[in-house]
Amino acid sequence: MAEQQVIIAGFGGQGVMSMGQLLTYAGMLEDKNVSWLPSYGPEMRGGTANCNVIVSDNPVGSPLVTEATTAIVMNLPSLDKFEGRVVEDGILLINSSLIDKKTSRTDIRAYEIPANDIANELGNIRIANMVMLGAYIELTNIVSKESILESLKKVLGPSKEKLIPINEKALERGAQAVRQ
Amino acid sequence: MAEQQVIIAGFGGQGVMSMGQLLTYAGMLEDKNVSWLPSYGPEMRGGTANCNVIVSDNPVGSPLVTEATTAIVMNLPSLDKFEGRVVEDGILLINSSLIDKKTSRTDIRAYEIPANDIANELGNIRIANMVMLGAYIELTNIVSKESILESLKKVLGPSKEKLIPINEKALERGAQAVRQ
Amino acid sequence: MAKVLMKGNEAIGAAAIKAECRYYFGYPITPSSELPEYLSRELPKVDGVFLQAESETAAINMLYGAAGAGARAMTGSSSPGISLKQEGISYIAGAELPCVIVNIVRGGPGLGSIQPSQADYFQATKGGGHGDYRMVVLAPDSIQETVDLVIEGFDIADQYRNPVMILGDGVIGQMMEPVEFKDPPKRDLPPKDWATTGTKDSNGRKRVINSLYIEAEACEQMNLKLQAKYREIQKNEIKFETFGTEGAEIILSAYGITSRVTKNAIKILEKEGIKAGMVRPITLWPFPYKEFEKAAEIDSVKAFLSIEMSMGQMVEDVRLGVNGKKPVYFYGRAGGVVPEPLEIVEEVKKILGGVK
Amino acid sequence: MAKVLMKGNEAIGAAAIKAECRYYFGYPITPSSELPEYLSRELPKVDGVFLQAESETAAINMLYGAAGAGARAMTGSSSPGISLKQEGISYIAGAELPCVIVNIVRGGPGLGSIQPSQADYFQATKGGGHGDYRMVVLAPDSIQETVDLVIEGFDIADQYRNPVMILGDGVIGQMMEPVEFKDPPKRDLPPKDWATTGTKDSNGRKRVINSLYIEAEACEQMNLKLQAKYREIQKNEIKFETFGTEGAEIILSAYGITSRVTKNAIKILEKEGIKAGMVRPITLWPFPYKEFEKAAEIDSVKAFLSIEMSMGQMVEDVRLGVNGKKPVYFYGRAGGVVPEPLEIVEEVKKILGGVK
Amino acid sequence: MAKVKGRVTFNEERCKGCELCTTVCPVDIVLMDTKRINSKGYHPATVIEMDKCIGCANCAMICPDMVITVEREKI
Amino acid sequence: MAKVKGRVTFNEERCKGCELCTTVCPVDIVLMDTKRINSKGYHPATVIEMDKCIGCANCAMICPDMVITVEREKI
Amino acid sequence: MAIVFERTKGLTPGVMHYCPGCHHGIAHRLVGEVLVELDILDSTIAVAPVGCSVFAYDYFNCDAQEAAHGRAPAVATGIKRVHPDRVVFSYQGDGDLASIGMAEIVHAAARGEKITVIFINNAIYGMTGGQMAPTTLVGQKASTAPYGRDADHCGQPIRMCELLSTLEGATFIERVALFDPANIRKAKKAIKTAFENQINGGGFSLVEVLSTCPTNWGLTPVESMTWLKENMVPYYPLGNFKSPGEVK
Amino acid sequence: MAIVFERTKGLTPGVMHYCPGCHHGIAHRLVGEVLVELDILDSTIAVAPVGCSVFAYDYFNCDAQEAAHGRAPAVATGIKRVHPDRVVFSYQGDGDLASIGMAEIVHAAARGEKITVIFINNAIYGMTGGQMAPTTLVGQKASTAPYGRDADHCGQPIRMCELLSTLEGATFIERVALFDPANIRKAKKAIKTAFENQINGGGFSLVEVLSTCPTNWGLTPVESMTWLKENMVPYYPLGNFKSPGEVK
Ligand SMILES: Cc1ncc(C[n+]2csc(CCOP(=O)(O)OP(=O)(O)O)c2C)c(N)n1
Ligand SMILES: Cc1ncc(C[n+]2csc(CCOP(=O)(O)OP(=O)(O)O)c2C)c(N)n1
Ligand code: SF4
Ligand code: SF4
Ligand code: SF4
Ligand code: SF4
Ligand code: SF4
Ligand code: SF4
Ligand SMILES: [Mg+2]
Ligand SMILES: [Mg+2]
Repeated sequence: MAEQQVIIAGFGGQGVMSMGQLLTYAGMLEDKNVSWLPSYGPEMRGGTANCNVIVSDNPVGSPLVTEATTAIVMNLPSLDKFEGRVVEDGILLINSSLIDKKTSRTDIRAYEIPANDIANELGNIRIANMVMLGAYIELTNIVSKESILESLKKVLGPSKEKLIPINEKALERGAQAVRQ
Repeated sequence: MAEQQVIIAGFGGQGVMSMGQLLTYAGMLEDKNVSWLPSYGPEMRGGTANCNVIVSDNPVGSPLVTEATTAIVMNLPSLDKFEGRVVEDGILLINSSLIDKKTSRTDIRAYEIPANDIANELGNIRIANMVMLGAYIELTNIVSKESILESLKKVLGPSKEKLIPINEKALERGAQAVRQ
Repeated sequence: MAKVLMKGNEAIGAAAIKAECRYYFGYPITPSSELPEYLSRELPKVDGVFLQAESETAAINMLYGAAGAGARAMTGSSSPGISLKQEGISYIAGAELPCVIVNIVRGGPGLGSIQPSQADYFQATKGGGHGDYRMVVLAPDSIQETVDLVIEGFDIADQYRNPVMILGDGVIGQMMEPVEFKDPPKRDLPPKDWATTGTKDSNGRKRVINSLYIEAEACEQMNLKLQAKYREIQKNEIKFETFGTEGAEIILSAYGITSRVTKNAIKILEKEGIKAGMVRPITLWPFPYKEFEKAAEIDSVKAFLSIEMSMGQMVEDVRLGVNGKKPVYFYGRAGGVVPEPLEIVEEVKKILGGVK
Repeated sequence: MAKVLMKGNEAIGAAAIKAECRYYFGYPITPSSELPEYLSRELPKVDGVFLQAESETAAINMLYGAAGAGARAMTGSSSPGISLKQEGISYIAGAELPCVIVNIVRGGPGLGSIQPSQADYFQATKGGGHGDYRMVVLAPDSIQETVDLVIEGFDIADQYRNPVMILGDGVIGQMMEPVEFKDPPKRDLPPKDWATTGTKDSNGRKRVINSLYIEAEACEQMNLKLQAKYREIQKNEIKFETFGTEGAEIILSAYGITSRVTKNAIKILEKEGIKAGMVRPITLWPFPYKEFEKAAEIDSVKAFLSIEMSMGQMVEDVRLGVNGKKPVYFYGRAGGVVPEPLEIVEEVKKILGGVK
Repeated sequence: MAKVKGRVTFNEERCKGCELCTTVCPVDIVLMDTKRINSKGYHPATVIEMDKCIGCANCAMICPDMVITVEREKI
Repeated sequence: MAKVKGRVTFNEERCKGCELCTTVCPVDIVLMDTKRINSKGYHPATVIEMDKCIGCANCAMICPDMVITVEREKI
Repeated sequence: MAIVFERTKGLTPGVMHYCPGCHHGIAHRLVGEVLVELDILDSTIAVAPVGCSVFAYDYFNCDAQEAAHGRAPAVATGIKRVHPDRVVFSYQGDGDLASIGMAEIVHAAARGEKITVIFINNAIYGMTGGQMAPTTLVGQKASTAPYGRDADHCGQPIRMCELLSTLEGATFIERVALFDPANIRKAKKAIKTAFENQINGGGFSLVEVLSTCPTNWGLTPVESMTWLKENMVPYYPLGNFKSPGEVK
Repeated sequence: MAIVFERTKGLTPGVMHYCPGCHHGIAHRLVGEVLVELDILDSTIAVAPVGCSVFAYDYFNCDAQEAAHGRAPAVATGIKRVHPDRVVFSYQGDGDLASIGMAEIVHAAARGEKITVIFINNAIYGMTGGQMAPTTLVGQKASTAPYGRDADHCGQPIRMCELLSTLEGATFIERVALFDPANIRKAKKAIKTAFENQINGGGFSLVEVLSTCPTNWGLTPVESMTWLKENMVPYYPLGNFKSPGEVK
């Protein structure tokens, strides 16, 4: 009876919304119950953005995530805002390329992933989100890497199919980063 | 415990509204309870107009007159529309200059007054309404002629005070017409 | 001041002037047009401003501006025009601007008829605009009461920084009755130290009139503040008229002009040996729920009947007040038809026959 | 058709197209703008017309024209924009034009916040416009239900010649969930033999779309006809979801997204050994009063709690349904704040502590 | 100059006595019949010297109530 | 031609890195400091060869965020 | 003898409710005649305003919709978008079109909405009893301008043809008057062109008809004609402001 | 050295929320500077619109009211009528002023309302995410015109200065742009005149400021400047349309 309640947060341009959508889409492809809920409004303009994702074997109750099984934070304000929302024993994924602070929580499983650095290494700063997503599915197994890639194909469309390999690599590097 | 519930009706230009207002005003001057309610709306344009007046020793309940103690009708459509509204033993005043029909009611007191002819005789067709009003107060004594004239002074204003005598004459001729 | 004979619409205008209202923004519409017409004549004489707005929408927003600038100001219209003001009313309530809004209701929905109606009760009392807000809704049944309530209405508006609606109908707007212009009960009114008059007047402290709270939590705070104020108003400002409830077999409820028709009906019923009491709400919001609760507890009372010039609106509030203790019935006429006393008498007999 | 993942606002657009709606007139406003954006992309592909109106007022009147011309047509907005449509909605109801109006509610009053809210309940269900009219108000709690109700909503509109409102909120508009586009239950829809399409189509018989009845009596007849139709709708179209009422200590009522938060709360309560049942109105008008009446008669039930993202609106209808048989409580958040399950759990405990 | 002969007919019950038609007749033959009153209470317009009518239709053209029918023939 | 000497100061925390100021300097000395980032995450604008500045205030005039103060003296 | 003028089939047979001498009657007739002459009566949908001509839906012998006050251009837009092959026109007063309905008429024109608008400018609110309109002349008395319109207080009257002519989408704009047969004939021609423009797929067309309101002007119908000619025409110059053929 | 340019006291000290390079910031500053230079900061009441500049009530360092979308001219009218001795201005976007608020701006101008209007035309709805405005250019893409604005479908953009100049009550009307310092200086001069006109008891004044919206245009701030100059200016000619001194 797996259920993941995820908060994904970061700056406007870091792809947190699409990260959440890919996860949701993948869940749907695996016939799970899913929902995706964005923050919206003026804080999005140049400021921070976040979304709530639920992937569950049961019908989704409220799409709002108030107690996250996982939080993925891409920048410092997001860490500050959301670390408190993670449930005991929940997961906190920190983009350590941009956040040099540690979490103050000791009752959760926190991972620091230098997502921007890894993305830079792979040659495309815009896939830092995929690095984080790779780490996330590695830890939770809530959806498979294949489903994420399948979703990505749907989202990118045939014209951009050439971007799939680099995204796959990003997922793998993210998984690696938390695989010990 | 006198109470008069009056319907006054006629063509747009026959002064039925002001006739009702004068009566109401006079009632107020005599410290009675009064109300005046006009019909309003598109039927007034070139069509017919009517108003409801209540003059009473008691507080006025509904200002709508559905059962009239008196109806004053200045033209044929008004006779047709309102003769049925007069209570048993009530009064119906018919402007016989313009209405050559008789009332079909036998249980009421009907009077035919050639108001336009009398007004014409007096040299001002516009005071036919005062003729009718004179007849009305003569029959009911609900207010005095003096109060009507006093009201008229208020309505006309000082500049038109010279019109008082002819109006007074009209009231008297109306009274005469029903005094037998 | 001696009694004068005035048309309802004009009396509203005169009462506003008496209450020191100096600004009117409005758009003509039957059966309320004598109000702007009167004020276009009279306001200039007291150095006030009458401005015919290009629309009801513009008028309500002019009112917002003027009220926010600290003035006593008013607008008025009739049903379709009031519908057009709903966004503005919500803004006025949200920004807590004191002002008076007159609705001389006519038959609806749509273009409907221009005859008297009470079918805007829900709109006035539950909020025709968006969001949780309330207007104080005053529903007079005579020209004298209209005048009294308009004058007091401006004070109520200022005391609570809240819009006040005068809810009349075609009869109230059009009829003439004698009126006296009396001073309202004295109230301690707070200074308008929030009004935008230029920082000259506030030692450079900037004042802002606003209802935007971009953070949900801030917006909630604004709402909680409003609700606290509304509770205060409910505590202090409920007005009603009750009579003949003790020993009554049935309680009739009606407001505005319908209550006068109902009073005639009660007299007829009395003659026929049926004792009917009455609760007449004068403030439709805050609604006198307690008064109905009390009446519902009277043993002799078998039923309630709400009489309206609508298809059944206030009856819901009557039900909420009676709260299941006694059956609540409804009798209404629509589209501009005013009920006649005998119809009510018949209805009462039918009901009492039924519940007996 | 396979499931697709869609944002609520876009799903509404897709559902409208699926329902053969080909005309959309609207003005953008957060949080509903993805609806016009989607339809500006998609309607041209099916030879439909998307037209951005100059205002919400214009949009609702374009909708009137298009619906009166026989088309399936829609408009949408959010709270302040819906307030601006009130006159038009009253006209549409009065002229009996079938169409769908979407309100993705945000925090009010005034400019308020753009966050999700349910504070337009009164406006939607009791009539924000003037006169006695009703819209069918459908309040989905998921994107799938949104899509289903939009598609059925067009049929309901056509069946009764009545406007239908989809009442969502910021969450419904913005969230993504998987949806399937299914055919609605089959209905026998009357021909639109009243639509103005030129007398060419009607053997020269002139057709008129109108809500003006200058004589009060005629206007009343129109109202009686509407009321008869409304009774028919009340008989046929009430939708709700009930569960766990048997043996429940308390009945929670909530609609739309709040009902999902409430379901989470019910699960938590269950774990804590408190049995809470639920009545979720899906049609807010016609309201499922009977369902509340029934629940109120269950012995185990000690109280009702209405949970809303407002300061207390639907709770009045709950009270009317419960009709004094059990106490009815209210818990709400305002201005764009969505309640959390634990708040509801706490509130339930407080109430049960109190009534025990 | 070819002569024309006209004839006008008034649907008197429609006439509202506005007198507009009396101001536009080039031969000045349209006037109000102050002796008669139609059922709406108006003095109807009429033509007395019909033979002067040239069928120009000016009267009909200005009548807001479509009271007047005009006929014409060349003679 | 009387020479003028100018000096510009940037309130860097306000800068949003829009680069508008870099397009209007007559002596072309305003550029973005791609090495640094302010707390909002923007590369701030800066001037390197301040002595070339003529204090024309073009940069300040076009700056939407009131980042720039300009001083000038005749020399 | 041949009938050279008779009651148009473009209007229904009943007597209209307008006051004696009111120009609404003339304007209605011209529109009705044009609909018949262009043979479009059975493919036309009229939109009636709120104003004295509120019953226009009954008078024009074609399909019709009654619009909310001022919103006729929006309603007409809705109809025309659904039935682009039909002829759609609105008939509006000056309060309806130039006051409350200003946004709708400007935007219909700006969009180049393919509709025809007959705009009756009688410098007053007729229906509601003679209140000031945006077109009321300076100094003219109205029930809400009892001391005469004061330009300093509420500005000078709006000239709609001039205003709308600034919009590219407005392709035929003309101002006419009905104070004598020659002008009535010109008015009819303009109305005809306005409909032809729509039929030919041209953009927005509008004919402003300077009209009398004897009742609220407090003048006889005949006096009203003179007042219109002497007071309105100088402020509202007659003529064509835009024609389909014109180079932009 | 003397300070020749510094932060105006006409604005509050905080950082504004506008996107990088957005012209709202420049326009705000110019207004703030003018209020200070004319020494009217403490006697001025601003009216903020709904649009990206919705928080203008916080930014202008004077009293302010937030108006409903499009209704700023009506709100300003209400204020000015109560305080004729105060300076009242509205600051409005093109969606606010030229779409939903068309009736209010036209009528404020027609009444000759003694207010000043700063009109920010950025050819788009900024705040709500790039929907089409009545001022969006033909062919320009917007989120509700995904295939580019089609003139046949929704007409050509409205030129507000030209439209408002047909009204007698509008006494100062000018269109300016902010794409280079020279134009910014001209813009400031126009804004100053617009306020002076109000102070001198003139009628309605409006300055249309052609502005960029880099975020919704999908261009960098610098590219936006060029786009504005090359695309907007040709359609919206800069210059004065009406001046107080002009003979009518
Ligand atoms: C929303 C709304 N506001 C006001 C009215 C009242 N009203 C009806 S017609 C009218 C003015 C009519 O004037 P105009 O458009 O000039 O037409 P006319 O009667 O002069 O032909 C007004 C204000 C209304 N019906 N609806
Ligand atoms: C009645 C109403 N309708 C719609 C909206 C949503 N809305 C807010 S701002 C805006 C458009 C803003 O565009 P513009 O006026 O051009 O200002 P900009 O953001 O471009 O500066 C809209 C449609 C609203 N708040 N209220
Ligand atoms: S048709 Fe011509 S000539 Fe004959 S009566 Fe009429 S106006 Fe006179
Ligand atoms: S113009 Fe027509 S209505 Fe007027 S008087 Fe002549 S015939 Fe009669
Ligand atoms: S003041 Fe002039 S010269 Fe100096 S940096 Fe700025 S733009 Fe360049
Ligand atoms: S113009 Fe201002 S905000 Fe933009 S880069 Fe230059 S200093 Fe920074
Ligand atoms: S009131 Fe005026 S516009 Fe209306 S019908 Fe009478 S004359 Fe014509
Ligand atoms: S969205 Fe456009 S107009 Fe709004 S702040 Fe950003 S750049 Fe400026
Ligand atoms: Mg008019
Ligand atoms: Mg804009």
